[in-house]
Amino acid sequence: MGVVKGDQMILNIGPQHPSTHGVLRLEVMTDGEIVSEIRPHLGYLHRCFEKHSENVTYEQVIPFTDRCDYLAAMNSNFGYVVAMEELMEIKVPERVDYIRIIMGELNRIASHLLALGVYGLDIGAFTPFLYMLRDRERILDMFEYTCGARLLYNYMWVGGVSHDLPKDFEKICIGFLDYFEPQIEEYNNLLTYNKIFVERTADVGVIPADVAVSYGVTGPNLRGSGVKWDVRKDEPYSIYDRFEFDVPVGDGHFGTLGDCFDRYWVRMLEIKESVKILRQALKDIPGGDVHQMLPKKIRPPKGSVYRRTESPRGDLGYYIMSDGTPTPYRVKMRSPAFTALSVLDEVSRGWMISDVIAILGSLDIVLGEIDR
Amino acid sequence: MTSAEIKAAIDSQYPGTIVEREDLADHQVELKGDQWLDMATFLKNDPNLSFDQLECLTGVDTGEDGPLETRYNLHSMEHRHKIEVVISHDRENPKVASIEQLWRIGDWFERETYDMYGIVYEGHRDMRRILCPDDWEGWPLRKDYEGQESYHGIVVPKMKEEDGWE
Amino acid sequence: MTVDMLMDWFATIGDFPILSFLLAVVISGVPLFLVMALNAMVAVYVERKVSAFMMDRIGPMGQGPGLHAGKWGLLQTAADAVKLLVKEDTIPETSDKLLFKMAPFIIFIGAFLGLAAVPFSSVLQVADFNVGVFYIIAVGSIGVIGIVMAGWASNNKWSLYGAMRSAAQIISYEIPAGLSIIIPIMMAGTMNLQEMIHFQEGNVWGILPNWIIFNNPFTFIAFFIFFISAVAETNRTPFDIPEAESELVAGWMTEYSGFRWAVFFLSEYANMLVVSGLAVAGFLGGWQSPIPGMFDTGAWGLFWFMSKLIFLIFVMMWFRWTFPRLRVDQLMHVCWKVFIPIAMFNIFGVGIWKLIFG
Amino acid sequence: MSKYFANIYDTVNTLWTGMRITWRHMMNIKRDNVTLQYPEERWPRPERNIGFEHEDYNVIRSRLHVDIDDCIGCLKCERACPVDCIKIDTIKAPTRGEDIPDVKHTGETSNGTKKAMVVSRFTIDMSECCYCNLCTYPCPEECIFMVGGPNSSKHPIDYEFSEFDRTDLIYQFAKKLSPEQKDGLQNPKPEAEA
Repeated sequence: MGVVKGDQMILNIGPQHPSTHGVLRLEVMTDGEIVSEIRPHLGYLHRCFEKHSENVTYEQVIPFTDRCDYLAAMNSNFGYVVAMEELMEIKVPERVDYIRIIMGELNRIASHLLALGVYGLDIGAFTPFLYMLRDRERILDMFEYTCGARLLYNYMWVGGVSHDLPKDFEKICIGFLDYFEPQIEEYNNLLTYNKIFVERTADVGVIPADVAVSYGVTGPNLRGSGVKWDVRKDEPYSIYDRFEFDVPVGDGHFGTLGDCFDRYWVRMLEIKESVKILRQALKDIPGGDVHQMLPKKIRPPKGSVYRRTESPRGDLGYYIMSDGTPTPYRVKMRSPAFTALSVLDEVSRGWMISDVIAILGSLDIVLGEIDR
Repeated sequence: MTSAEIKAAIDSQYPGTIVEREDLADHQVELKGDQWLDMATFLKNDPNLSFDQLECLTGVDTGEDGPLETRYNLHSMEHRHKIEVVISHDRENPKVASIEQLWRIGDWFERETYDMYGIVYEGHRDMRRILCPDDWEGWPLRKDYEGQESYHGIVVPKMKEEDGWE
Repeated sequence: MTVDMLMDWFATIGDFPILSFLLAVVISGVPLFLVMALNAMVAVYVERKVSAFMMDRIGPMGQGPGLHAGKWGLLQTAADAVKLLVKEDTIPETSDKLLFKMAPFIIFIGAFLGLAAVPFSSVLQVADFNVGVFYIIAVGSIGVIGIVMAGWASNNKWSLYGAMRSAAQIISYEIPAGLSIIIPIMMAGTMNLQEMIHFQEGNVWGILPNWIIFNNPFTFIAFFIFFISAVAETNRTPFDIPEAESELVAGWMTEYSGFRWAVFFLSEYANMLVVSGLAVAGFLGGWQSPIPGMFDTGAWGLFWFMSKLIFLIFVMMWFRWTFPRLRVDQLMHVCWKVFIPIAMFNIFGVGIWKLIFG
Repeated sequence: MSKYFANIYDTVNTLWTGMRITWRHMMNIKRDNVTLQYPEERWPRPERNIGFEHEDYNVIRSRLHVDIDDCIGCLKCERACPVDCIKIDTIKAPTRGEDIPDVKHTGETSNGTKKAMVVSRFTIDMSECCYCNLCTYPCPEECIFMVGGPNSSKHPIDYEFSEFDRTDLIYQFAKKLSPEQKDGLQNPKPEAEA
């Protein structure tokens, strides 16, 4: 008897599919349930961010950066303003740095909460998702209290922030953290340690460290592969070097190093580290004016800068080129989710369709950022 | 290593490939494009340099008549140093060797730059548009780009034409 | 029993056996259908509320007149039903239209036939077979034909995947379920559900009711194996891989809408009723009161049976809103490498137990 | 073999832990419930100073509003808008700082600035607005703001300005001028001065 070999079937996952986290089309070659190749088709959400940026002024780019990574808009703002300040050689007041870090870390928690919750949803657990969304909602309330918007903030400006913190923000934030920390244990008991969840994620979709580096995978995905690389620690920007925090890396907790569970687990640990940073920042925050360094008209000197920052999804880099006019000559956004998605084909080969969903979810992509 | 040392290392290995340019900063170096694949292999594999991470790949259009450029931001995880490599292309026939097989992320980065600037990366195994549709005309991020007037029968309005607006 | 009773009663009026048989079937079938519909409506409402409460939400609510869904959202399922009935019934252009239209009814028939043998009380049972257990297990497998038909006829890759997964899953899980339900048969020495429930009268060790689940450790394990296999057979989380919404959109139901989809829905909840009914009759003493000798006359039987049934259905919902979903190979792993060996061991154990103690 | 049973024990244990959590939440729904029944209950909206001198501005971004009597037609907000959803036309006023009643033009703003321009059109397309708030900062008279606004002319915060027709989201703030009125402003007749 010869080997039974079926024909390959092409399955289109997306553009309308519950688990593609946006509008992404995956052209999946399958043999039965086994996936042999994946061709991602991007661009359904392409909004010409880079072309648009060349036609507006430097301040007006900031609302557009919000819309790239809409789940971590503060961090998108943060990356842009840090790059701009490096280009213009501005040193912002200390209070601004603290406020930015508080906002950035709060948004990191919010973004990770959504990523973890949606990951549970991809695996089939509905309830943890709603618990996490419930807590994320409280963070969004704090953002609304601070700057008036819940999702797309336009909060950080070159040289400052748009509003000062409200009067009792510190108290509200500490109250939230005290409430939030015990919740992490509940998430763990409900989802993380759940045997079915572990079975679905451990040993699945292993990204070895060298593959991850070669594919430019960054952030929690890279750290899940065991590479201790965090822009906040290794190329500190703003005042991240003043805070004590660990960089959690994957350790093959339930399976192989670099599997889906490690990527999930690193995010869970990072939430705890963010809480740590927040507590330190809220304790030491100095007073002062937040509008002090705002330039009237932004007209950076000729030149270019590439600056990367640590967004919840990884290294968010901005390549900004100035020709001395009030509009940018070139703005390039190197988005972490773009590079993370590119590894999908290599990682998913040989796994089943259900695992592709699990791997895609563990990469935590945001299509707004991939297509820009 | 500092940027000057990296430049010196490149110069000693491939003499005469560094193009002198006034407007580039310290961390940037312009290289001639004809040996780029060899040089990239050297940059990646030399134990003293070992640039194992391609941080970013940017296409730049230097103006209506100027050349196109590709800018590679390289970073070494091991030595924690970085360099930005600039390679100029002829505007009419922009092409350079692909580094897709060295840094795998180059695959999508080069496709994106091809999509936006029309720079052809020779040796790339899958040179297609990535963000724009396959049948899009023109290279959107070039400075002399003119938008299509219609796409598959859908007229692209230049101005807002709504009641009560104009 | 109802059919037999009706036929006996008709026989007193006159001698027309075929007509009286048909009449009896229709008369007892209509309430059965109503039970099914009512069950689906109540279960959908309860499921919405249970899921909402578990997720810190409050589910469907309404506070005033107008377009609200009634007090506490009680009219939500009615609104759902109306919506489903008036929805456009889409049939894909390239589908196999005959099979596509037939599939929901085959699934429905499977669930409906199973319900006929569920002993709601000592008298309320549509048909009292002497092979009741065997019958329910047998007609329970009809549904899978409908599922495969639906998946194939839809001409949709997701549907096909769903159908294939479902066929593999239901056929596999019938084995541990069947092996576990053998244990009550061994204990009671009969396949008749009424006799099986009568066997569970009285109490054991003085305090516990003499239900088969409490009879010995092997029956205790067997109940859980049966119940979990039953959850798998009804395609509910954590075994809902045939319709895994995050993977297969809606599995074999992807192309269905409106009334046909409502029939699927009805059958799913009726299936829950059937398998829970079998579990209650086989392991939890059927309509017997939990306190032996008290509250076991008249309508109490129906009450106890329904409470046990509702509890089991609630547990299924509880599972659904707590657990993630298994992968298809892990599902098979659990079935073939965990449940079947343990179920086999259980049969052996019960046999020994009966030899020694009983 | 022991691994096999350890696995089963692990599964049962972790699943039971999870079930206990959902059970607890179900039982404590009265305390834990986070749902707001929207039309009847509403979330409290934070109101506070945004750092201008006027202390009672609102931080909330809901709908743009223009106090057209205060607008001097400087076009700063139009230039600041990244999505070009503001459109302003102005006509040079015949006399600086004088009221023109028939086009509802007041000569002075509430801050006392004398107006040199008649705003003949001030249109905001709220269907395009991206709520970035950039237009409100450069305004010298603080007459464009997200509703809420200064205490003196406070507007209720408005989130629910949905419309059935998209063109209804284009808000006209200035009085529409007829061609004759426009003509009259552009070429003031000598007898009007007299």
